Amino acid sequence: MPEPILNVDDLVTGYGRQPVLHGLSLSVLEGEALGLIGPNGHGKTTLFRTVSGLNRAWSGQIRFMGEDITGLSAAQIAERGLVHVPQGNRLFPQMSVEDCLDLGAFSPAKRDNGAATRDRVFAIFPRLAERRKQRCRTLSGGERQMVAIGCGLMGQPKLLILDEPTLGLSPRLKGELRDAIGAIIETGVQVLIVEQDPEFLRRLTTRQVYIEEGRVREDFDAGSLEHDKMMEMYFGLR
Amino acid sequence: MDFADGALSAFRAVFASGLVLSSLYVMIAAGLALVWSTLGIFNFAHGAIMVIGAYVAWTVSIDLGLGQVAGLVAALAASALIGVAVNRLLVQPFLAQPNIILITVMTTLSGAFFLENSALLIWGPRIKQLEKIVDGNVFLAGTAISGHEAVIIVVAPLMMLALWAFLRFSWTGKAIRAVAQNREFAELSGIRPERMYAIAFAISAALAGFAGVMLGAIRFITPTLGADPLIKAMIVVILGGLGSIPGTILGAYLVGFGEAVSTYFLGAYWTQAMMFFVFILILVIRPNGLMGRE
Amino acid sequence: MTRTLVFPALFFGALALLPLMTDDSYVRHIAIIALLYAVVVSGWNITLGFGGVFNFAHLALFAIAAYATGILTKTYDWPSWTGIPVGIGASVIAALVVCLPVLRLRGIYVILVTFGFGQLCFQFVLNQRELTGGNFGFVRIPPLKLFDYSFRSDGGIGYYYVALLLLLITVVLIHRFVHSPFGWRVMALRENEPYAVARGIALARVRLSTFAFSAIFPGAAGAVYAQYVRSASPDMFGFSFLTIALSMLLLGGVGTIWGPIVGALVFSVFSELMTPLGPGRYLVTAVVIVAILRFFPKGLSGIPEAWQTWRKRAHAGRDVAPQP
Amino acid sequence: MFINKGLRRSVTGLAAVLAFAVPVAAQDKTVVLGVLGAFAGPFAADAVEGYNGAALAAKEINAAGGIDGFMFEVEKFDTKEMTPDAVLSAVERLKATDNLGAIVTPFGSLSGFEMDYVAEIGVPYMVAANSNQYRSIITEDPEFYKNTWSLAPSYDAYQTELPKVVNQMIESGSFAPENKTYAIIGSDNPYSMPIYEGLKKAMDADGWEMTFDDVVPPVEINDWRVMLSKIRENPPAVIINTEASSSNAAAFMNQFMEDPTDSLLFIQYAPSVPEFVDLTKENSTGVLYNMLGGPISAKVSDRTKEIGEKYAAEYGYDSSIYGYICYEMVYLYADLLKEVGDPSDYDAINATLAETDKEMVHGRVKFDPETHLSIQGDGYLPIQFYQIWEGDRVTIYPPVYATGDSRTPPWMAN
Amino acid sequence: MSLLTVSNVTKSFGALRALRGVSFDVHRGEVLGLAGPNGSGKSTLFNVLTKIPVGPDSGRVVLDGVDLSGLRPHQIVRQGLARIFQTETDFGALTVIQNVLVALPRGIGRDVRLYALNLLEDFGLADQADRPASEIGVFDRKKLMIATAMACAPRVLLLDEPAAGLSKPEVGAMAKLIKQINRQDVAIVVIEHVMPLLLDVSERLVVLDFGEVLAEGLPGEVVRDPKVIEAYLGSEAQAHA
Repeated sequence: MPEPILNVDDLVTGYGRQPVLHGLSLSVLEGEALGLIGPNGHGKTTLFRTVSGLNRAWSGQIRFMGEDITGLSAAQIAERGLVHVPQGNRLFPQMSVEDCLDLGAFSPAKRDNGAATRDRVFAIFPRLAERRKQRCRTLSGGERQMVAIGCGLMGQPKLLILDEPTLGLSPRLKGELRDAIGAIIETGVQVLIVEQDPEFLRRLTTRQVYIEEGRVREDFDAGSLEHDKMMEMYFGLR
Repeated sequence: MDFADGALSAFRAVFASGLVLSSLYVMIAAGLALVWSTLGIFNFAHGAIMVIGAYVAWTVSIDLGLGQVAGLVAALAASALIGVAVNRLLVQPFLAQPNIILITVMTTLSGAFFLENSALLIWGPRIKQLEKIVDGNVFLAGTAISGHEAVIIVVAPLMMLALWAFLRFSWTGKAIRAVAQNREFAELSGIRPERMYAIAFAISAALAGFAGVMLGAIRFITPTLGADPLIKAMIVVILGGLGSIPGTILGAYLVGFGEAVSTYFLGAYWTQAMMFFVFILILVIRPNGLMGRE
Repeated sequence: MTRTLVFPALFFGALALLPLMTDDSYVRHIAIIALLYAVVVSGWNITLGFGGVFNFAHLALFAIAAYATGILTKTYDWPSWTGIPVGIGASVIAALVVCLPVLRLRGIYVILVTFGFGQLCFQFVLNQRELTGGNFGFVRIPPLKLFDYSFRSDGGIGYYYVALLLLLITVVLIHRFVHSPFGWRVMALRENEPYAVARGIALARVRLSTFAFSAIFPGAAGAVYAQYVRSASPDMFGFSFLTIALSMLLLGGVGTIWGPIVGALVFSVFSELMTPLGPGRYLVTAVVIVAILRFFPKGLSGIPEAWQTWRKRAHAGRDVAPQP
Repeated sequence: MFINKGLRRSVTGLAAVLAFAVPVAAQDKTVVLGVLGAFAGPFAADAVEGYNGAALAAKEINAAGGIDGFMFEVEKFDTKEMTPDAVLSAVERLKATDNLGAIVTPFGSLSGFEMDYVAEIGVPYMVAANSNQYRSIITEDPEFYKNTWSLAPSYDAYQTELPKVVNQMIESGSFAPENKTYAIIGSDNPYSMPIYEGLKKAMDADGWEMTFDDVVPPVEINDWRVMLSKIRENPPAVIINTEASSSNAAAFMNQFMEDPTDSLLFIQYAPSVPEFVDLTKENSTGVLYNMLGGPISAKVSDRTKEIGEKYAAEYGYDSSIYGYICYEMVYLYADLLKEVGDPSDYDAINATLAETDKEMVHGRVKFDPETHLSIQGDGYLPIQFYQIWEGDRVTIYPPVYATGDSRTPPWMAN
Repeated sequence: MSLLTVSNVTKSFGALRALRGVSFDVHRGEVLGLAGPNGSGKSTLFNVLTKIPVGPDSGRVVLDGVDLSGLRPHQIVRQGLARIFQTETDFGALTVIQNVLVALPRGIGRDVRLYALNLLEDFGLADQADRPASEIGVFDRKKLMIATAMACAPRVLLLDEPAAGLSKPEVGAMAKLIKQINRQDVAIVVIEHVMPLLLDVSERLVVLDFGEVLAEGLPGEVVRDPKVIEAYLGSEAQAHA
């Protein structure tokens, strides 16, 4: 069994005094693409924020590539190659696409490869190359999402965390984005994705995890996330 | 005297006066605008940092007799250091609190009192005086102004330009703006917000120190030297609007020329009250300033 | 109910007896000023603490009341007992004027506009020298007189009881406010403005009423202040006066009935004790304010709570969830 | 009346704590001289120099064995932010001070309102400024304010003497105006406004015609050019500026010199501040100013020379007017104490003080019983006119104290 | 019989067109479900209807014959349109009962406290009436938010994800609560991602997608509408259906 690249062990955290994650454990194994699914408000985003250092863990441990990263700052974690693309893609609204991408490679070690990485991002998202001088706040939702993912790639991640990348996108854009993420996975970047759309996950990820009430409820093997199962989870219909 | 000629010379004087005042305000407001427009922190200690800058320059250049350049360098270094301390002690510890706005108003006000009275304890209440950078007069549009003021007229916009370019093109400048626009996304990009705050405050304070040195040669240096300029700078940056360096420049020139024009037509007597009135009016009509954004 | 009355009764009882303990006029003077400050700061607490509005015009209201009282009772010969109503009237009207722009603004802009209002008043006082005495101040305001009793006689003891009575009324009014539907609406707006509006609370009306209510206290205190020190000065619009009052408020703790009062009394005594330090006392004050904000964000009135939390944590070990 | 013992203890405890703020006077034969003033903030320099002057005099007197065994101790009574309550707190501290002999101060407040309270204490109270305010209060009831005396004279002469000096310059040939016109700038504060209005009246009465008239607010003024351009539209023979702030006045001086008109320039009082010359350098050569209640020039007065030198030796810089006057106040008090013998007998000391007739650093001090101000005029406290020349302050009027002749300002030379 | 009529409501934020001509009716006494994927404009619709913070760019909202366009937000509430927010919202410093009391309109009668207690009783919160709202549990805070909305005496109640973050038993309790409120002649519009709840309580369902009404009808039919399944599960999903 290969060594997990990310290992979350018995994680408890929340907001104020209100716990959201009640001892969640989860691993991303070497080489796999993991999808998370589950109802709103049950801790998926909180999990990501804690893993990437935005939230503090109350207890439990997070290990990334064998190193304990619990309690490190977000910037330190990003430097280690664990890059989180948050939900909502507000980005840096007043900055140009180009600047925004450049900042994704802020740490000096990554700056040197910045130009090359940027070319790769533009290859994946040709539309961004056209809009490179445009301010982020003037972009459409799909374009912003591309910039957000692009920024994540600029950080030269080993593991890329994507939080609902298709939120509010049209089916056509969703498809485009899915292909792009597929291309990213093919370049050897591992991903951890939260998504409402099970079809999307099934196409991209090798394993899916169902999270409810701050715990992992069910673990599905690749491809076993069946339509009927989803219909049940979503609509309560069989 | 010919009326047209009189009107022309008056126009020239208003122009020269407006330009001198605006440049003065640009210089004073530059540093304040940096932390205000990027980090959204209103530093009430800005005026007091100016004072320290002026005094340090006086100690080094006049008291110790090491010359103007050494004085300026020392002033910039000392004020930058104070800027870092202000950030470390008066801003950073409170960033997580929900009513950060009120708290930083209070802590920076406290900082202002601390610095002002430290200056009083260290340098005493007697007024001090710095050498002008350039002696003699220069003619501007037919009106004479002092060489020192001419330097300010030239340097102040350059300073703003440099500040703008720094924020626009340098890695650090972009990172500072990034932290301001979306702190979490910046952190996820590997930017350390505390460091950016420290740098922004250091630069801002150094600019205040510079303004203090320039002002200290045309006004007397006293521990309360910074109070009036702070209020002017406040008006300028608010007029300019949050998130906008060009707005600050516009604000400074509007206030400066507005003051000159108002002095000509309304007289000096009502000009000050007018300024506050217009200030409040603009805030009510455009809360985010003339060029401000959400 | 009786238990809750014990502390106030002791507090006011002790203060009522203070003049019997000592006839030292210095102590009495400090006490009068401290009591008046307590009234002013308690009033500020209504907008800033309970209302959550960063109203920096509050001290300007105090100054306006002092000037209005002085001008009407001296220049226009109004009887001195009209001082308090005049002060309250002037203060309330000014508060309503300040509140109008505030209705449209948020955050730091509220601070700046309200501060700007104070500066505008300051400019006005300077410009209207004939009326206000300009930057030297307005002097020889007639002292308070009721029937034939001048409050200056008997070493000014009358002022002490007037100030104490004002504070008592302040506490009673604010206590009623905190326990009234009006008070709850004010606090609801502070807690969550959109939610409050979504529950049918009329933002503009409640804000205007809050400002008007809070203005009563600096109005009354400003009038008594003017009649006691018999002078009003433009410094009352300045930064340092504002900072002193704000320090008292933050020191005591905003949003509580007793916090501002404790803050005002403690700060007054504290700052008087530090007089021998000269300018150094500002250094100490600045450090203390920042330290209080840092370690006791709820002020002195938050210390018992902070102490309990600390003890709980010490006992419970790591059971208490950390706060982000 | 029943009073809980613990309560009483805590209250007396509070009183003791409060009393702690008041420095405890040591020996019996100490006389405390209080300096009332704001030792921080914009007026700190005045208070500190008043204190320095008084402390210097006390040190000398003590070194010489004191007065009948009484040793002087000079103490600060800080009026802090100068808000009325802070001033009153300082007055209350004075009142609670043991062995308080007198108050010697530049000024206790800008408005003089503290007099009412000081009068109730009865302690001798000597001030060195703000004559208008003190006079307006005292004249209402001179008997009530029997302890308050001003070593500064009435400022009325500021309103009247200028035309005489200008005429004297015309006679002596140092000033040859083309016409009798003048421009005047007022500063909107209660000190400057009467002077500004008085000067207008005096100039008009002397046949001068006004070409320009404006009033500036009492704030920082960084730019006078608009106003100067208006003045230049119709250049007057004399320009009068009553701006009280020396920093503002220096800016005016410099900006006037950028393009001077063929006018005599008179700036009321502000150029007397020593640093004015630092800020204006050679620009100030030729400017006229005047001063009431200031020390006679050291060139003609040994007293001024002596005090000035001692002060500079002690503190390392030149004294301003308040250092000199507060120094003299302490010596005046020493005289009174010698005569009366008992520092606690305020009435006797006040009565003796009222009779003062003494030659001091700024002239002969004798009080006007109606206003309690020092009498102004020739033979008493003179109004002195100076002309700055290459950094030197040349007294040009009155002739008795003159240290040089008036000269044509350099910008008017041709 | 339409109580609330929403006609052709639009709203844009800059370039983003969040609502593109939304029209539907809410009938007297019904529970209308409002579904749609994340970002489809459901919450925006609630914001616009209640003008918190601002009303629609265009379109009309009529409540029981009264056009709401001229009313201010707090007047709309008093007119009978109350809403809850997506996250638990309360006046934390106030006690539970004070949370209710501030929402009560004037003229309820003399004993407002009793009235409020009765209301809390309905929500099972009466025993916590005097605790600060910040100290009660998540589910209770959610119920309190609905109780305060009920205190406004609404005729139409807008519920934004009442079950978000709740456990399964709590979701069941919430469904009961919604039905119970509905029985008091209050029409309800409910946004919910927890589909079982939505299907359980709604009599009709409106599905939004990209700011437009995608489908409208009986719940059982609407969720089998291929367009709806596609919007939820992605384009490939319909092949399985």
